[in-house]
Amino acid sequence: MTHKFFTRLCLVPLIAVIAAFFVLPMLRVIVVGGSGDMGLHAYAAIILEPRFRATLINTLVLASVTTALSLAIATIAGLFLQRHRFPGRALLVAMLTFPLAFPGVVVGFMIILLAGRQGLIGALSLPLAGEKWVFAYSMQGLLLGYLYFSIPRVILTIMAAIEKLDPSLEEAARALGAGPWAVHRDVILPALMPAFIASGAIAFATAMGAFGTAFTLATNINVLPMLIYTEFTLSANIAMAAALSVGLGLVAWAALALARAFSGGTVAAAG
Amino acid sequence: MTHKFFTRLCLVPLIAVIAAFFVLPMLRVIVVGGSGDMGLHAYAAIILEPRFRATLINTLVLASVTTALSLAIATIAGLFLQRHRFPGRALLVAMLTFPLAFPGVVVGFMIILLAGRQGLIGALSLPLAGEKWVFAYSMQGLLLGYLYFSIPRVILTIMAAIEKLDPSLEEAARALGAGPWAVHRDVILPALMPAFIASGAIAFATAMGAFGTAFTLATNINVLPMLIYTEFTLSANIAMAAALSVGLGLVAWAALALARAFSGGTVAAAG
Amino acid sequence: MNTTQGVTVRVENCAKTFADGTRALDPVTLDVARGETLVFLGPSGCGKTTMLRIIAGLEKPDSGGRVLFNAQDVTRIPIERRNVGMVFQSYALFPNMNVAQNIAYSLALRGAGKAERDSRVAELVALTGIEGLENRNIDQLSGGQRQRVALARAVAMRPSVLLLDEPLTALDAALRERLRGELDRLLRTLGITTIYVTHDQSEAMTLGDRIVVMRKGAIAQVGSPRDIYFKPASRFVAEFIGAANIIDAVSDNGVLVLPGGRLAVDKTGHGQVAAMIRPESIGIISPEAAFLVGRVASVSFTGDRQRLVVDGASDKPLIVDASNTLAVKIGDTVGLTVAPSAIQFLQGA
Amino acid sequence: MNTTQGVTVRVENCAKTFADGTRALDPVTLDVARGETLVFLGPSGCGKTTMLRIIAGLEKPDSGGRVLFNAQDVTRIPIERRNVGMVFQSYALFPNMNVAQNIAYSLALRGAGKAERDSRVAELVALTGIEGLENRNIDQLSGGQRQRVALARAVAMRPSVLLLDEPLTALDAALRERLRGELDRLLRTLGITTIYVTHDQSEAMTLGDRIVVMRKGAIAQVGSPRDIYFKPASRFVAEFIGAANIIDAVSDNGVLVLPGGRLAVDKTGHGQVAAMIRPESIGIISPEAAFLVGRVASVSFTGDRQRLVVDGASDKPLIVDASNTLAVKIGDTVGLTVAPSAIQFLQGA
Repeated sequence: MTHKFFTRLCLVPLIAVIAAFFVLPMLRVIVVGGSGDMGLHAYAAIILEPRFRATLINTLVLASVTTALSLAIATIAGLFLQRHRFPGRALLVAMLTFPLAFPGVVVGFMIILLAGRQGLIGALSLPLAGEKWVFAYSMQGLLLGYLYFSIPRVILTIMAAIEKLDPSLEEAARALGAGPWAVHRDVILPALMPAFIASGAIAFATAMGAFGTAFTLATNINVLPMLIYTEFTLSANIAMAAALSVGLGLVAWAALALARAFSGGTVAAAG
Repeated sequence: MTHKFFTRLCLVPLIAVIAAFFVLPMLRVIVVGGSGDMGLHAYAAIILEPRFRATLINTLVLASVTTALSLAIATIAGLFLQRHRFPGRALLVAMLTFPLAFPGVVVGFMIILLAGRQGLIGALSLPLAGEKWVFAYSMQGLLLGYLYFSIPRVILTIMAAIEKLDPSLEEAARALGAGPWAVHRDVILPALMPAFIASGAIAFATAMGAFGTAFTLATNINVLPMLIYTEFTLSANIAMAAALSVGLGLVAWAALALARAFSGGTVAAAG
Repeated sequence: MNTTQGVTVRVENCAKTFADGTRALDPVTLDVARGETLVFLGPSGCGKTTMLRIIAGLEKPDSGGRVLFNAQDVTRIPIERRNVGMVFQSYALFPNMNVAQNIAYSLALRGAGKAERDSRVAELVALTGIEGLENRNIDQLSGGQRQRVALARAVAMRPSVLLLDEPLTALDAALRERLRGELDRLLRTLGITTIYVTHDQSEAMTLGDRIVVMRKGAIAQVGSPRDIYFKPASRFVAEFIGAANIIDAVSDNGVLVLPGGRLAVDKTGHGQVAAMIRPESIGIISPEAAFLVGRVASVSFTGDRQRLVVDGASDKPLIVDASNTLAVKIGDTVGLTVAPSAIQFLQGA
Repeated sequence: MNTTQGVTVRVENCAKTFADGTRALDPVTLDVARGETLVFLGPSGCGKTTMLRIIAGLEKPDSGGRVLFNAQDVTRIPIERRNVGMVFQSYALFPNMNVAQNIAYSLALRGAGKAERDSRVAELVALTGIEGLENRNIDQLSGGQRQRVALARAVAMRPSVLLLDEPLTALDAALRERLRGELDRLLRTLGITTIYVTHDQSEAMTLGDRIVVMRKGAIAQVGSPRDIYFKPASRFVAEFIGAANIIDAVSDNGVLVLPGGRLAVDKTGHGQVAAMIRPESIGIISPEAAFLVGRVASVSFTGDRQRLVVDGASDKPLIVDASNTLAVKIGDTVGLTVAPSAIQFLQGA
């Protein structure tokens, strides 16, 4: 019995089962999406129906802003952390990874404990600024929550990319006459571009699909995963929920495919 | 102005703000966890209170089983996919990544559409087996949902690890007289151990914290993220919710730290 | 430990075409004697590794091809039952086993007991000079130590044939040179039939009883190191093995007519020829006493010798390896002398 | 394009201790002449790269150390304003720029216009022989092409000093040898003061006007390639540069007394000495005619010569490089002859 034949024999039926396991639920969702009262118009409604469109735009904007801010903050922090050895550095890096351990719903609570009506920020701002800052349930609160779990993901990827940078690239640029700004503009940031795209796309996809945080905070704002939940559970509009799921899935999948193309295969982190 | 001084000047205050941003919410949760009616006993209650302990055990078992099954299935499928080039292979691999694009709440709906009262499986089993199989809201349904988003994560990591294996390792073992079983037992599986630990730990941490799927499916079963949500929102037992969050966070963080130690830094995927 | 279990190897009409239609190897027939060290030498992509993999059993030859060990057809026997020892360029040591476990792996697979394994490991670490490393992990070893472990592991089960695929390429130059000598002694001690693949001609010269020079999937020449060096069959072999001056000139009854004079050769008749002269075969003498003169275009001192480039003597600049004590500088006019026996005429391209 | 803008370089009392207390370099003082090529040669960890980085401005010497270009103190001037051209072992080409953009980067930083940049790029691609590659991406280049682009980029802004850190180490042996010659011609054409770091003694011999042999953070010897090869200052230098037989014996009024006979030397008096003889300086003659005899222990044919190991002549086996045409085999008794001028006495360890 040759090696090839051996492996093939064991695995063909298994692969068939797995494929079915992955394909069936998805096909089912796609079919359900087109089989409600509206038929295939349910898919068009994602964009044509003002309420749905507003939610889609809301979600896209929130995910984009989260991604942009995460990238900016993570790049600056990553460059600093990777270049300086100082007491407490290891602790700081370990701390950055803590938020990854909490489910979105816990992150939501943290934001409530921080910026809610009984929150720390309100308690501090009242004596200092004369008013009680409460923004947990606003777009700002949601953004803060999203940043809380996005930044660590992005920072770890970017720090790894910075570590892999050939230090002689920077030295070569300096030898050629480049000052600090020119070195960053011409050499370091371009070299980090694949890491930016990969980690940015992951942050974007994660933010698009974040349910737990939205569920605890988004009482006034609508984001896609919340809308899907409401349509399915409260409105019992299963077809519309399915159509919205397919739309969300497509956007997130495209972002992840982009990330994968730039990072070489193991990227896998939606919410 | 030297390079070092330049970077230091820009970044020190920024780093301080970021550190505060990461530390404050966590400290707040830890403090809140110990400041309810029970005081610090809230932390002990996670294990001493039967209801909480049962949930903790439930969650740990579910996460462990998900991890073990994901690893087993992903290893077999990964070995097969990485070794064989066949028509439709690229499509199959792309399909495996689809589930990553869906938030947990959508995965929950998929399970309901598949194994719920109106589900595909029930519709198929009624004529075939004489009874309607409905298990969406049971432990099996939850496990199926967890597998649905765990397997792709694990498979991608393991496929990448298999791709990086030096093919001459296998050839060397064969030259020394090792048949198919011995090659796998002595060479291939041991060489994949770091990938197993890394991706298994991620799957475990993700399953521990999965909220969306649990929220849609776990009406009869209690898992930790659901319990935290219920304590916070419905029972308004904020201290207990915080204590439970800290407990969950510690377990998940330990798992992720393990994964990071075995994969070199960029691991970051809780739910 | 003079293990004389070597076999004869015969490769019969073995060609290899890959699934995508690439022809890696034209049909090759070749015999390797018991205990001989045969080296496949050639640039990358010449088919030498494919040849080795066919002998190992890692590739099947196209239909019609056969591999015989001691006249027995092993073509359809998979590598795990061919009893071949193999050393890879990457060494392919098992990182999950320590040095002793790596070396004893083939014995463990054959069900050898602990005592037998231990005594064989002790024998092999002594033979390869890695005593004291038995319990080390692979990642604690230097490149040279890994190479030795790979070799010890490959010969542990007393293979019929030892196959080495560029075993020194991953090492740096100084270590490579040292290990080359050690490997030579070890192969002669073991007496196993050995097939060695390399792209490095010094390695091939030092280790090979015979060398098979390959090019584009075909054999360019088979012969002893001296045959290959002094009597290359073609321009390709002449240029691939060491440095060579190849002079295109007219040979006229025992004299090569050149721009800078003439050279006596062992060749009668008249006609256009390609004559090869090795740089160290050219002597530098006073121009007054010489039949062939040229002008020194460059002098490069490398310690053990000086490499000169001499213009004007031949149709193209001549490379001359001169003694490191010769006083010569750029612009000097020098006389050149070559023994007729050191001039080799090349056939074909 | 004979740019004679080279400067003199003076390293004055430069030592380097790293933050963790490791002493990388003992205090070194050294002068480099205008247009000279100085090679720092030594094993890894000898401090040669630290030396280069101090001259470049990438490391600061310990206090008290100074670096002077044309007698002007540049110790506190950062690398970006020292106007040094630098070539790295990894080449450090910018992957986000094409070949022409890489070469022109220093000119762009200095605000040169497009026409000026284009003409300088055209000049440099011609000089380094990479015409036609201007619009290629870096990942489309071979190792040798990358090396040339790195060199073109480093000299684009006509640097005062050209610093090369193992620029050929990343290439394979054959290419390294070819590029060594090209690099030599190029450096002579440019006429820039050049400081070159390598661990490869052939590279150092070919390229260096002078060689600084380093060991453990200190200078072991400074001299021309011939000085270093023929008159090594120590056992370390003798063994690091090429192959060397070092004989510990008693010298008695012009005669070295050895187990296999005696050797005439240029040394009067009586005493224990360490005498160095290069393998190619030993002649093989008939034992009857010789004052020193030995037995051939091994013969290794490498094409251009045969390396013999001869036992019984000296306190340890002698390495002898003989002509490739000499008929000799293992076990032969041979006579050895060495010119007294080829025997060098070593001081110290």
